[in-house]
Amino acid sequence: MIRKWVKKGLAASVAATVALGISYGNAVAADPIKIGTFLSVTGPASFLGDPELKTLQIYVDELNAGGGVLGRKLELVHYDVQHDAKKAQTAVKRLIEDDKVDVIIGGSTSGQTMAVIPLMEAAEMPFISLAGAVAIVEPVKKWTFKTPHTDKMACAKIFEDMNKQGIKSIAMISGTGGFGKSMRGQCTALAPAYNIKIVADETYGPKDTDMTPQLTKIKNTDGVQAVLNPGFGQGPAIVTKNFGQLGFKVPMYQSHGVASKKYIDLAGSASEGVRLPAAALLVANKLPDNDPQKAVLVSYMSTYESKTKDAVSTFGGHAYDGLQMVVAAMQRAGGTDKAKVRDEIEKTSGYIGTGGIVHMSATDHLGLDLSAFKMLEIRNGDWSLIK
Amino acid sequence: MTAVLTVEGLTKEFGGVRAVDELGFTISEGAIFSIIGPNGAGKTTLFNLITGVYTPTEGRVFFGGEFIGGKTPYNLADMGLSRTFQNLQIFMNMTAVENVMVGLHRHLDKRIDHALFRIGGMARKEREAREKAAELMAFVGLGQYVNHDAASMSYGALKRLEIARALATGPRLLLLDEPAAGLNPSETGEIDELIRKVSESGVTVALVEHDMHLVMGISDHILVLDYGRKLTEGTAEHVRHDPEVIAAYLGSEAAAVKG
Amino acid sequence: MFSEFLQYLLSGITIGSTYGLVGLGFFIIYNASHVINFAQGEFVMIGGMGTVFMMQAGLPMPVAIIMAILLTIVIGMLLEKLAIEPSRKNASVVTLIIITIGASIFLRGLAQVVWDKDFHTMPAFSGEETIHILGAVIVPQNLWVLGGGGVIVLAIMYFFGRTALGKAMLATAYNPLAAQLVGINIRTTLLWSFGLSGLLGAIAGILVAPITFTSYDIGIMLGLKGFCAVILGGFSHGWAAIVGGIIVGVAESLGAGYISSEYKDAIAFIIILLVLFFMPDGLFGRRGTDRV
Amino acid sequence: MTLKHPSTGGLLILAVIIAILPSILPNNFYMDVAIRIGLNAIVCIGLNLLIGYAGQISLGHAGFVGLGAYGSAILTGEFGWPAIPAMLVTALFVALLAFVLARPVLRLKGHFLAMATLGMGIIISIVLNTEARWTGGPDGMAVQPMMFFEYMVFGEAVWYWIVGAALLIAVWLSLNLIDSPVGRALRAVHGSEVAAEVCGVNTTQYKVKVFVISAVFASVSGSMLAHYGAFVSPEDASFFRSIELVTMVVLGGMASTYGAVVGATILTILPQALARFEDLEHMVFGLILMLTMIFMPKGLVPTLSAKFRRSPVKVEAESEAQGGGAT
Repeated sequence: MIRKWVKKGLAASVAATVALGISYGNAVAADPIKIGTFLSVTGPASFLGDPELKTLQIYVDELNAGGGVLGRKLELVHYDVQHDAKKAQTAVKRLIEDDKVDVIIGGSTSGQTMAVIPLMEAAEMPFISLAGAVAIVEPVKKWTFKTPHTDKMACAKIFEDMNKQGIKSIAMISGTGGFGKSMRGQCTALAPAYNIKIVADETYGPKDTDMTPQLTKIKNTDGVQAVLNPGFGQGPAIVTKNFGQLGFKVPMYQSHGVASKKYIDLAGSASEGVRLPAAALLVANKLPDNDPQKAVLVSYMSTYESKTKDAVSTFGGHAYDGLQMVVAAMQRAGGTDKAKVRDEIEKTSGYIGTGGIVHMSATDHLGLDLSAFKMLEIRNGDWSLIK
Repeated sequence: MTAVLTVEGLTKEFGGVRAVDELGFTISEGAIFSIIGPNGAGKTTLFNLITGVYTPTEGRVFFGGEFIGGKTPYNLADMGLSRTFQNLQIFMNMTAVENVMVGLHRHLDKRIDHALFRIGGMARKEREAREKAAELMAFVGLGQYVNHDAASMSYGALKRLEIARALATGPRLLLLDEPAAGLNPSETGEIDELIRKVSESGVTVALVEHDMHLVMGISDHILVLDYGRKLTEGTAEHVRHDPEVIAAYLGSEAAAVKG
Repeated sequence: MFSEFLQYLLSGITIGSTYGLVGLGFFIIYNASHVINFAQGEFVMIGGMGTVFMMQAGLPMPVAIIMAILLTIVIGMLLEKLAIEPSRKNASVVTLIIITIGASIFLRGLAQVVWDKDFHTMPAFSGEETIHILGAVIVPQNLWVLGGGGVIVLAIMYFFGRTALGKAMLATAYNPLAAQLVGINIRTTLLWSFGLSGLLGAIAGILVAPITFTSYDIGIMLGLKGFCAVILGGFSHGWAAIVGGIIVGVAESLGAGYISSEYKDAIAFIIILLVLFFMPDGLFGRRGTDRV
Repeated sequence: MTLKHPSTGGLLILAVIIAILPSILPNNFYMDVAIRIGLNAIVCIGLNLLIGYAGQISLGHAGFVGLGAYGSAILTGEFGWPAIPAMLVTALFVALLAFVLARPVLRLKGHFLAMATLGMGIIISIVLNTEARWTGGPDGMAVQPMMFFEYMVFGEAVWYWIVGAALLIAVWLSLNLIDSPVGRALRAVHGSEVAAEVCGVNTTQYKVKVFVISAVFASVSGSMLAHYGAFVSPEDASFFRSIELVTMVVLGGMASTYGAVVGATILTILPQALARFEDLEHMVFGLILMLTMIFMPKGLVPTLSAKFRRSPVKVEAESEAQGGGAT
């Protein structure tokens, strides 16, 4: 039923487009391959969308400079969707219906991604999401893939490390933004499996400027052996600062949501000793030379940093991985036929990216395991690898 | 003659100042009753107290024999008490005829479902209301302005529009707050005629007015206020010769000249 | 536990004085023009972001601070000159509210383009060494905020009570026509009130930037909370805005500590609704009378 | 009903535009934008009754849109209700809530009213963000498609007609209301509250009524939005959305039903037109808000229609023909 409607709509719109000639972009001799993207370039999640878009732009240019893909140029079509799921829906319709893109990479936040998945599935559009939530790929949706590690994996990685340290009871303080809220849920669900008890569970709003009250409450809770702060943006930096001011004696764990240099800048000296799981990208130069990822990471990092003058973050890396996997899939498929490209993305195996080594399958549209995450600690204002 | 309105010991204080001070009087059915007094004598405050816009500090007001303390202006409108304002309170966001139709409000179909779906004979009722309002406009001499925007009308026309609107509520007692203020002599003459016409139609009229010529000519009964107190009351003849009234007026005029 | 309570209280007072300072900006413009300036939060943002970017450009901190304050004053005056003055004559309250909301969105958009979308921090004025008080802790910057707030309130009280311009502002608000008749230049007075409000906003933004960070959109929440502060305190006294802000801040902090941190932001607005419903002139307001 | 409705002409033109638009729009993306215009316009028509006609500002109406959207989402999703009853019950709940809030809120004036409605909207949005058990929290939640007996209402082509019809009904209801004793009472509240009272209008009661009506318009639009997008998120109820809605009303024209439609149209298309200059979107949006209010505080439609008015005689003839409808 759904498909029938969509097909009818598609047929009608194609006919109308031909008749009226209002389609976007002119038909040139060798049509470019159109890569659609919708990201949170402005608004509260812009620290995700901004590096993601820059990365896509840099590498699309680079691929074009090298002759394009399958002899065709790449064209990046982008819409900013801020922090709004409705805008994401409209942008995706525009990409599919109006721009007629061949593949879509995007969705900086989980909310946006979840809102557009039905559209992608109905339009049979290969889609690589750049958002974290595990719900995007569990259960598997035929046309939807993602590159970032899930929040569930982050919880697992953190709990693993806590187990090693003998930490049994922890306090959580989570942002109420989508990321923090989702990860809080995952960690709460996963904690018993690692024999960890959450004895205090506080939250803070995305625009809060003082988390001292919540942390005071945590500090006065008995038996807290560590504090975990799922969240992204400036919130975790303020939590870290307040945490330092209150003179906690226990370790603090952050999530992969703060995996950018900005966090250390904002939190300042209070961030010393903070632990977090993150992709190896942040410590690219500190990896042993025999690490299979090292070459890719160093290359991406130096390209990104020299072109943008910004510090590299793992978020841009997710976009890089998405683009590379799509391009590889198109090359294997020998064209841009959507079904074939989708099949080839699903067959991605052994792809070495910034997030880890990817092995996709029909039952796993992420293809990363816990080994993709490294446990980092902040020492002397920089990331360092914990063995 | 029956009393339409009776006021007993009415007092209103604003931050310790008595704007109206233990005032008592009666307005008889069918009369043209004028209230005069120097500026600040408490005339408009008195109107606001009678119509429920202000709550009295002390005292009681009876309308048609019924105690009306605590009643809202719209309750009083339903009971047949209507008024105009010293500073025009015209609905500038409407046409002239619509202003008058608001005056008809309490006689109209107020059901919201009838309004939304235009059922229950709403279209017919509306047409009738419009005709009734247009008649009232003709009555006050604004027949040619029916579909004009209120905002585009002259001050003199708006004064009469307000009277038409007040009449539309179907009042027993109509309070006019300075109906001739700001009008030229010929317009004042027209207002004079209009007030007489209203009175003849069976509506009791009470007015606050500064134009002594108008007041003296038209009034059956005059109440003189000074500093919120009753100075005197009676016929025009009586008031004209009251030494206290003369003193108060001369005093205030002398003060005005000096100031 | 007392130290816990004290900590909530201290946190609340600090963050609350920020709200109060923003509220004071609302208070000044309102008292001069009866306009609620929804762009007040953006003044706070411009103060903080301005300082950060001028420091990045290499200016020493004191110079950067002064430049940022001047910039905010100018922007405040431009807002008055270009947007408020042309429409003040016959604009309704709704119109003026929407103009200032438009200005706030515009300034935010401008900051995002001219500066950037990142969060920035600023060095604390006198170090980060924590101070312990009966088991609770604060940082020196908190004292700067409190002290700054106190000094500003005194200055504002002096300004409105003792200076010609201050009295002119009050007179203009009370009765513009009469003010004009006694020779007060209303246009200039309004211009200065926006400038003064910009000054206050900028100072607030600079004082809190080391604690709360700053970014192009930090003004939204601060602006709303500042509005809460001034509504709570009422528009009659300058100090009431600060007290209102502290009440909002402490209520939030205690609410987050003892009730639910998730509903912390809602607490401020629930208080405001209750105050508006039951004492619409604010806690310390004088009741006005409608004239008919 | 047989009588000529004062604004049949405008309604007919709108119907014709709605009827021919799909054959002009090249694809479903444009249809999507058209549907969103319709949904926004429905909220704006209700909001315009409150702001434009009754003169009472609300900076929290997105809250009611959000409640409508989430109400439908939860009743159909969690409780398996059919969509139509869910929509109606949600609207009833929103009406009740609005009714309870209206009395204390609308006693306030000016800035205080702005603050109270703003606070109300923000509290609603915080609740939607926080009660993740029911609302999915900040990431939002998927919504069941609307089922009409056996038939699944899905896709732009169907929704276009549903929203188009709903818009026509909303315009019709609004025009009817304005041109009735109730509508005049509302306008009288705006014109002069004290004069309205003296004319026998219970102003508080009418303010409450219009607040409830506008909340119901918002709720119904929200319900449709939820089913159409198959997704709800708290942004639908955010403070910024409320501002956007008010902007649509004032840009199109206060106290003009068609103005609300025009305002919704412009401000829904604008972000799409500016899509390639995302950084400028906020600046342009803010600038439009300021410039409109400074140079034509009455909004586009009333300002332009005043421009087109010629001699007073002509006006009379015209307004006679239109029955002197909306001003």
